[in-house]
Amino acid sequence: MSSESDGKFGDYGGQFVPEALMPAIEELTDAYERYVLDNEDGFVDEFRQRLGDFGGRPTPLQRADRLSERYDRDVYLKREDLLHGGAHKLNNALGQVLLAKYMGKDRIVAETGAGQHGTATAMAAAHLGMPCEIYMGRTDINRQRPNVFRMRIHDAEVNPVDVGSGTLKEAINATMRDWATNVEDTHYVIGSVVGPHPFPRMVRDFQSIISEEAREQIREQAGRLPDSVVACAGGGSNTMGAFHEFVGDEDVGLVAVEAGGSSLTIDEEEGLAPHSASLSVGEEGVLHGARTKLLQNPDGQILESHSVSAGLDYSGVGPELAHLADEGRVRPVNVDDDAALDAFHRLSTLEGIIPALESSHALGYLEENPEQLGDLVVVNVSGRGDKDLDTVIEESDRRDLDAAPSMEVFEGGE
Amino acid sequence: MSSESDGKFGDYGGQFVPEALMPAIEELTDAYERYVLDNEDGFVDEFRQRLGDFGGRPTPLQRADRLSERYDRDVYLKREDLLHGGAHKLNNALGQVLLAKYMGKDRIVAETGAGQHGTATAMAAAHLGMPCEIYMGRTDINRQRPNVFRMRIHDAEVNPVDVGSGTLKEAINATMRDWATNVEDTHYVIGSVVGPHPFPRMVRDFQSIISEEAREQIREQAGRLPDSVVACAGGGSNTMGAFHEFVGDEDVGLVAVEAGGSSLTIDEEEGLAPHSASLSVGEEGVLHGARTKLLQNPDGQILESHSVSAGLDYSGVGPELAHLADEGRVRPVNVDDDAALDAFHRLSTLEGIIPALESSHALGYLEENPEQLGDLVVVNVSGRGDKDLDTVIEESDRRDLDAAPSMEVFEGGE
Amino acid sequence: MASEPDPATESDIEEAFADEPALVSYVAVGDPDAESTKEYVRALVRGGADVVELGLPFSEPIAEGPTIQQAIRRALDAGMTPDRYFDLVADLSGDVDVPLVCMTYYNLIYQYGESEAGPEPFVEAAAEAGISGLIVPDLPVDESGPLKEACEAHGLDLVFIVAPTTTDDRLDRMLDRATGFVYVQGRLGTTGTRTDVSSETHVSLDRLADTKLPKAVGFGISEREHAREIVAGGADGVVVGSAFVDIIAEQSSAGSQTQSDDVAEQKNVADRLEAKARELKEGALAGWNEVPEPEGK
Amino acid sequence: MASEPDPATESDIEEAFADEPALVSYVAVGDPDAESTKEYVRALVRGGADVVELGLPFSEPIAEGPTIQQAIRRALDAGMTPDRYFDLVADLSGDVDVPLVCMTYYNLIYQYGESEAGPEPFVEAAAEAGISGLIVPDLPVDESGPLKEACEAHGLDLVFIVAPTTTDDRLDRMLDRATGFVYVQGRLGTTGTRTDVSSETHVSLDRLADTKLPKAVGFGISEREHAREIVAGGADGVVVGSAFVDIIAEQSSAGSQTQSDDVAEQKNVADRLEAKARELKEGALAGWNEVPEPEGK
Ligand SMILES: Cc1ncc(COP(=O)(O)O)c(C=O)c1O
Ligand SMILES: Cc1ncc(COP(=O)(O)O)c(C=O)c1O
Repeated sequence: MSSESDGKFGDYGGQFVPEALMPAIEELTDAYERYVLDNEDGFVDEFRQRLGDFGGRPTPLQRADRLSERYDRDVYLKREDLLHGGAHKLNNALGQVLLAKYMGKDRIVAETGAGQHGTATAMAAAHLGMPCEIYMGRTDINRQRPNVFRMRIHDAEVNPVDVGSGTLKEAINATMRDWATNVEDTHYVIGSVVGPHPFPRMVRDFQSIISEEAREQIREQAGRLPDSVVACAGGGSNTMGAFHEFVGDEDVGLVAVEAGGSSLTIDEEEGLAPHSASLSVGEEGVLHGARTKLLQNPDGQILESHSVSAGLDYSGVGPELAHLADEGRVRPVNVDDDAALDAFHRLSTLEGIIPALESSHALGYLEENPEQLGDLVVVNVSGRGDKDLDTVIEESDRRDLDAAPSMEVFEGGE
Repeated sequence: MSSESDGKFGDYGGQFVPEALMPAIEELTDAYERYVLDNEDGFVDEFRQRLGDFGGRPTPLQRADRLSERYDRDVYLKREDLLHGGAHKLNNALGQVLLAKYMGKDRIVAETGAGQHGTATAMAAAHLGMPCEIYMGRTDINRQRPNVFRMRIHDAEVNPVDVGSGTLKEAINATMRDWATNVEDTHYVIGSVVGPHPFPRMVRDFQSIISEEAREQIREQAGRLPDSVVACAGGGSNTMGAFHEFVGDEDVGLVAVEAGGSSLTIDEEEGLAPHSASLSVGEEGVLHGARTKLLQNPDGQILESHSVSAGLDYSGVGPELAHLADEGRVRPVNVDDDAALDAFHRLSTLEGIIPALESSHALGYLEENPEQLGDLVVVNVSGRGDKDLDTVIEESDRRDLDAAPSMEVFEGGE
Repeated sequence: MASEPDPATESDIEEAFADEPALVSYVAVGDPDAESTKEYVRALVRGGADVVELGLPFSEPIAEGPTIQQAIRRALDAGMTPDRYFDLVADLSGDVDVPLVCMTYYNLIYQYGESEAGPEPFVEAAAEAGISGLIVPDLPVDESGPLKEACEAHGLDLVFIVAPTTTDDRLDRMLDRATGFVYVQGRLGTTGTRTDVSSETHVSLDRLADTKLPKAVGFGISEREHAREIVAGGADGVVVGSAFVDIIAEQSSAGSQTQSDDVAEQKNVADRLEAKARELKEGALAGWNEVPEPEGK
Repeated sequence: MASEPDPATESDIEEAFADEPALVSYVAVGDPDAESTKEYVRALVRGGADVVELGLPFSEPIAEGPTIQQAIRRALDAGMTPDRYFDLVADLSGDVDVPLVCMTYYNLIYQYGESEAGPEPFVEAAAEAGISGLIVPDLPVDESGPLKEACEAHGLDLVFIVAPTTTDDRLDRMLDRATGFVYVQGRLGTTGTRTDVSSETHVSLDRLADTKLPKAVGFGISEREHAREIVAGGADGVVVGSAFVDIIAEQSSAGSQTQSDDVAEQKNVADRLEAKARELKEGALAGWNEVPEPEGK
């Protein structure tokens, strides 16, 4: 493992941002060290308490009886879908908005892709009385309407980003620009373990409550540590959250499941990758403030990624994950759109839990390679899939998936 | 208090069902007594454990800082919105589906209005591997699409009920008929503290985990019992769940907030009540298996109720609540559609919690009459409002509510 | 068959079963309007109905299948109320000389008249109008105490429904209180026409072999052949509702243009009802002839 | 004003500021196509540009406002790549005799050439093509070590941007490494034209009063008056980008029909660019004349 004090993870990480932001980033680094690492003014205590009372932590670690039977091994689900807002995203959003408050900031901006981080930030901001603006690509706005409604209901401004493909990448660019303009009173609540130092480390620390709980829960429930922990990886915040406390447990396999999309190939002509498997097939580069693994063409232009799951649809990945993958500590794998959709239906019908399409990728890997995971497996269900119902119904229909129930109950309707 | 052993609460309750169902009801009564009351075969232990691991219990009791400030008293929220599925409904659905399993039944039917009970039942049935059919009025199907999708995603059949107003009342009738046809292998999972004995008592017992937790939590957090507990009342299951363990604490006020709809008057010509305040203004009668307070005309024909909140839109109320109201132990009040919508927006923007429209009625009462509630108030947030977003946006717009954020972000969209 | 009745206490309903198998026919009163109902009841009686069940429509008919649910909805939409019902019954009871049985749900009985008075005012009004007995599908025997008392006070029979699921224990309790006839629910489920006779029917009839009261089987009977088979199996009669209501429903859904059309249509429906009643009555008689004469008869 | 340069080490960029206030002009290379860019650069130089910043388009230009974002998008869509960029620069550097500065984002620098080789291959290619310096808006001084080394090896200046938020501490670190000129970010935010000169500009210039390197102010300058005010306030030059890109954008959005139209349009745009450059240069000179002659000048 590399030393972390310089904001690097091996060669990855760093602070590649406009100078205008650097003082804010230094201020944030200082605040991170004082409040988050040293619990100054009881920050961590307040954070933990709000995560409990407001967020609903601890989330359960549930033995999935029917999956366990299906795969003939013990499968446990870490139920981040039960967190307030419906995804692990609140762990981070609440931490950062609270930190912004401790820092005396009086405005929050954030980017969002699937809308989960935007919703979590809007919730946290409403909870703590912070004005909040969310940048969101136009395409994402149109495919994630319920989350847009939720942000607005929490009285967050939603700023549509009309350039490029109108997805997460553009939203991050736009938020960076806002931050660069309003840096003095504004904190940028980044949504994953990406961006310049201290974000990757700070977001990981806020999210590592997942593995802190899960490690204790599995020891209590199964009497030992798991053989593997499986989590989906977009930017990698639920991944690092689920892995962090296990990194030192060398016998615990850590499996990061990326979105295989429709194929792992790349269309260089169009600048498109029909997947978002940056950890598996990306190349080192600098994006959004950090050196990490990216989907890019040989010139270094960033490719549009693609996944049926909006929350995984990102061309980069957190630098720490890139480092852990290079070191062999984390195993990057991927699951394609079809398998993720199947897994969505499987968990819904077998366990009575509708997983987020993001989380369905982790579950899809379990279906495809159970024997790679040992006898005792923890899968992180990073969020609930209510937000994905329309997409899943449409995509399942288009693909004629066997696992998908018919929706004809509406057909007789008005 | 009346003795409960005969299935009556004072004059209320009883078993007014077709003879064909009576043996099933006797069998259920027996099973209720053995499994639920006497914990035979460890039923209660398994139930509690699944409520924890699968359901996410305990739910937090959260001090609402900004509401407390607004009302100048200590306001605590019981966060049933964080329960798996997004409402208190799972407490009951899981209990009943599990009981059906202990009884050797192999099919589940249920009615649903807002879709919350149907969803909870579909989830519990999927979780426990029970085939499941849900009856739902056509009107409700059309106004609660996301919940219909969720039921289907859990592979429950959704049977549209096309008669009458196509709402909860008709769905209950249809489910009763199904049960009467398939009574031997089927259990009817009724969704509230209504219906023939033992349902009102059994559902209350499953739901009373709410007050069991809340009572302990408030003592721990505030050091004493609350001055009042406030809950919305449709059928009354979250109400009785939130009240039950406090009934013996005579200094704790119990306030049941009904849907005042658009007005408390009644249109006898049309057979319509533009509200569903059966506890406040209903008359004793027999509906769906029990004697209780009802909205009816002088002949005894049941009136269509109305509320902006589908989950409160029911012409009856649980017999135990009717009895407790007559005894003066529970205070029935009501809050109209506008005030509920306002409260929905208020909690969303002030506390970062989107409440169900049902729960918004309880919060609306807090706004209108805080001084009636003493210094320490517990409000039961029975569910989350994600399911209500479309309705709320539409209704807020129609009424030009000040509290409602504008949704124009979509207007520039494709 | 019903065993020898005790003439001192035998009700007119029991009497209707005395000589031959009875056809008990049901219509929803007020479907599609009060005048038509009277016409139809007369037609049923002409066709051979021995007892007429007059359904007093309730907004939540949980024991009915779609056919009768819709009939009830039509009747309510056309304005039927308990008071109008009693007026109509009073008219009819002068007209036809078969016993009239009121079939309705408990809430209407419970609400009638002074509040807090319980079921008595309803029973009194029913008796005055000429009703001979009551069937209340959502009132199981255990809840029937107050109604039973009122019925006794006013000389009305209280008919109970025996379901295929009814336990022996419950059967005993019911037979303790039942008068008039025993309504044998031929199958699980709700009312509505079916295409066969359920095997459950035969089981139920066997269980009731020793019962003194006449036994009529209902739920799903719509054809001559059903009636024959059921009576041959030991029933004292058949209860038929949906088969008649179906005929009435066809008319209402056709929708007439003029008043003279209306009258013609009413006549047409009445004729078909009469023919249907005759068919079923004949079926019952045919079944009756197949039964070996029991001892004591 | 820039203090007396040391002739032995002074770069051609520094020289461009030596005699009078410099106009540093920016265009996105390849917007709308390579040929036009050359034409436009020549026009800017004719108009008085002393230094030309040639933007190498990167897909994620996080420091740019909407105007330059769109220019970059157009250039990428038209097929601009680093290799084509260097070809174009090589052509131009024979043509115009002002220093050419490459402005781009770090990932393109990092990826160029052999993998694992770091920024060196890019710097080498840039130097060969005739680039005099680099501006990399997403490379703060603390991450600039490897690039600085490569620049030194190949005789390129590395220009740093001083923001209104830059702390004294950071300023010291930057000035330690900076060569060519100091790019003073006139206001917070991204590039783009504005209607006034920010008060932050004056604060920044005051902080840099003792700096040896020339100071050019950018971000938001689009008019003669801005340039005048800024130079009068102590700057050695102005950096103007969006005001030029706006002119180019109008052409591309107009959309021409024929090739001769194209040529005419290109000429028209070139003329307007030249005029705009002249206006700004004149503004700068006017400001220069207002400045009291400092000691040592
Ligand atoms: C439920 C859920 N899981 C996973 C992700 C992917 O993000 P990360 O990889 O940072 O956990 C998202 C992003 O929106 C999400 O909503
Ligand atoms: C969130 C929520 N609260 C309350 C209710 C009303 O039901 P009850 O009064 O039985 O709690 C419903 C019914 O759907 C509901 O969904």
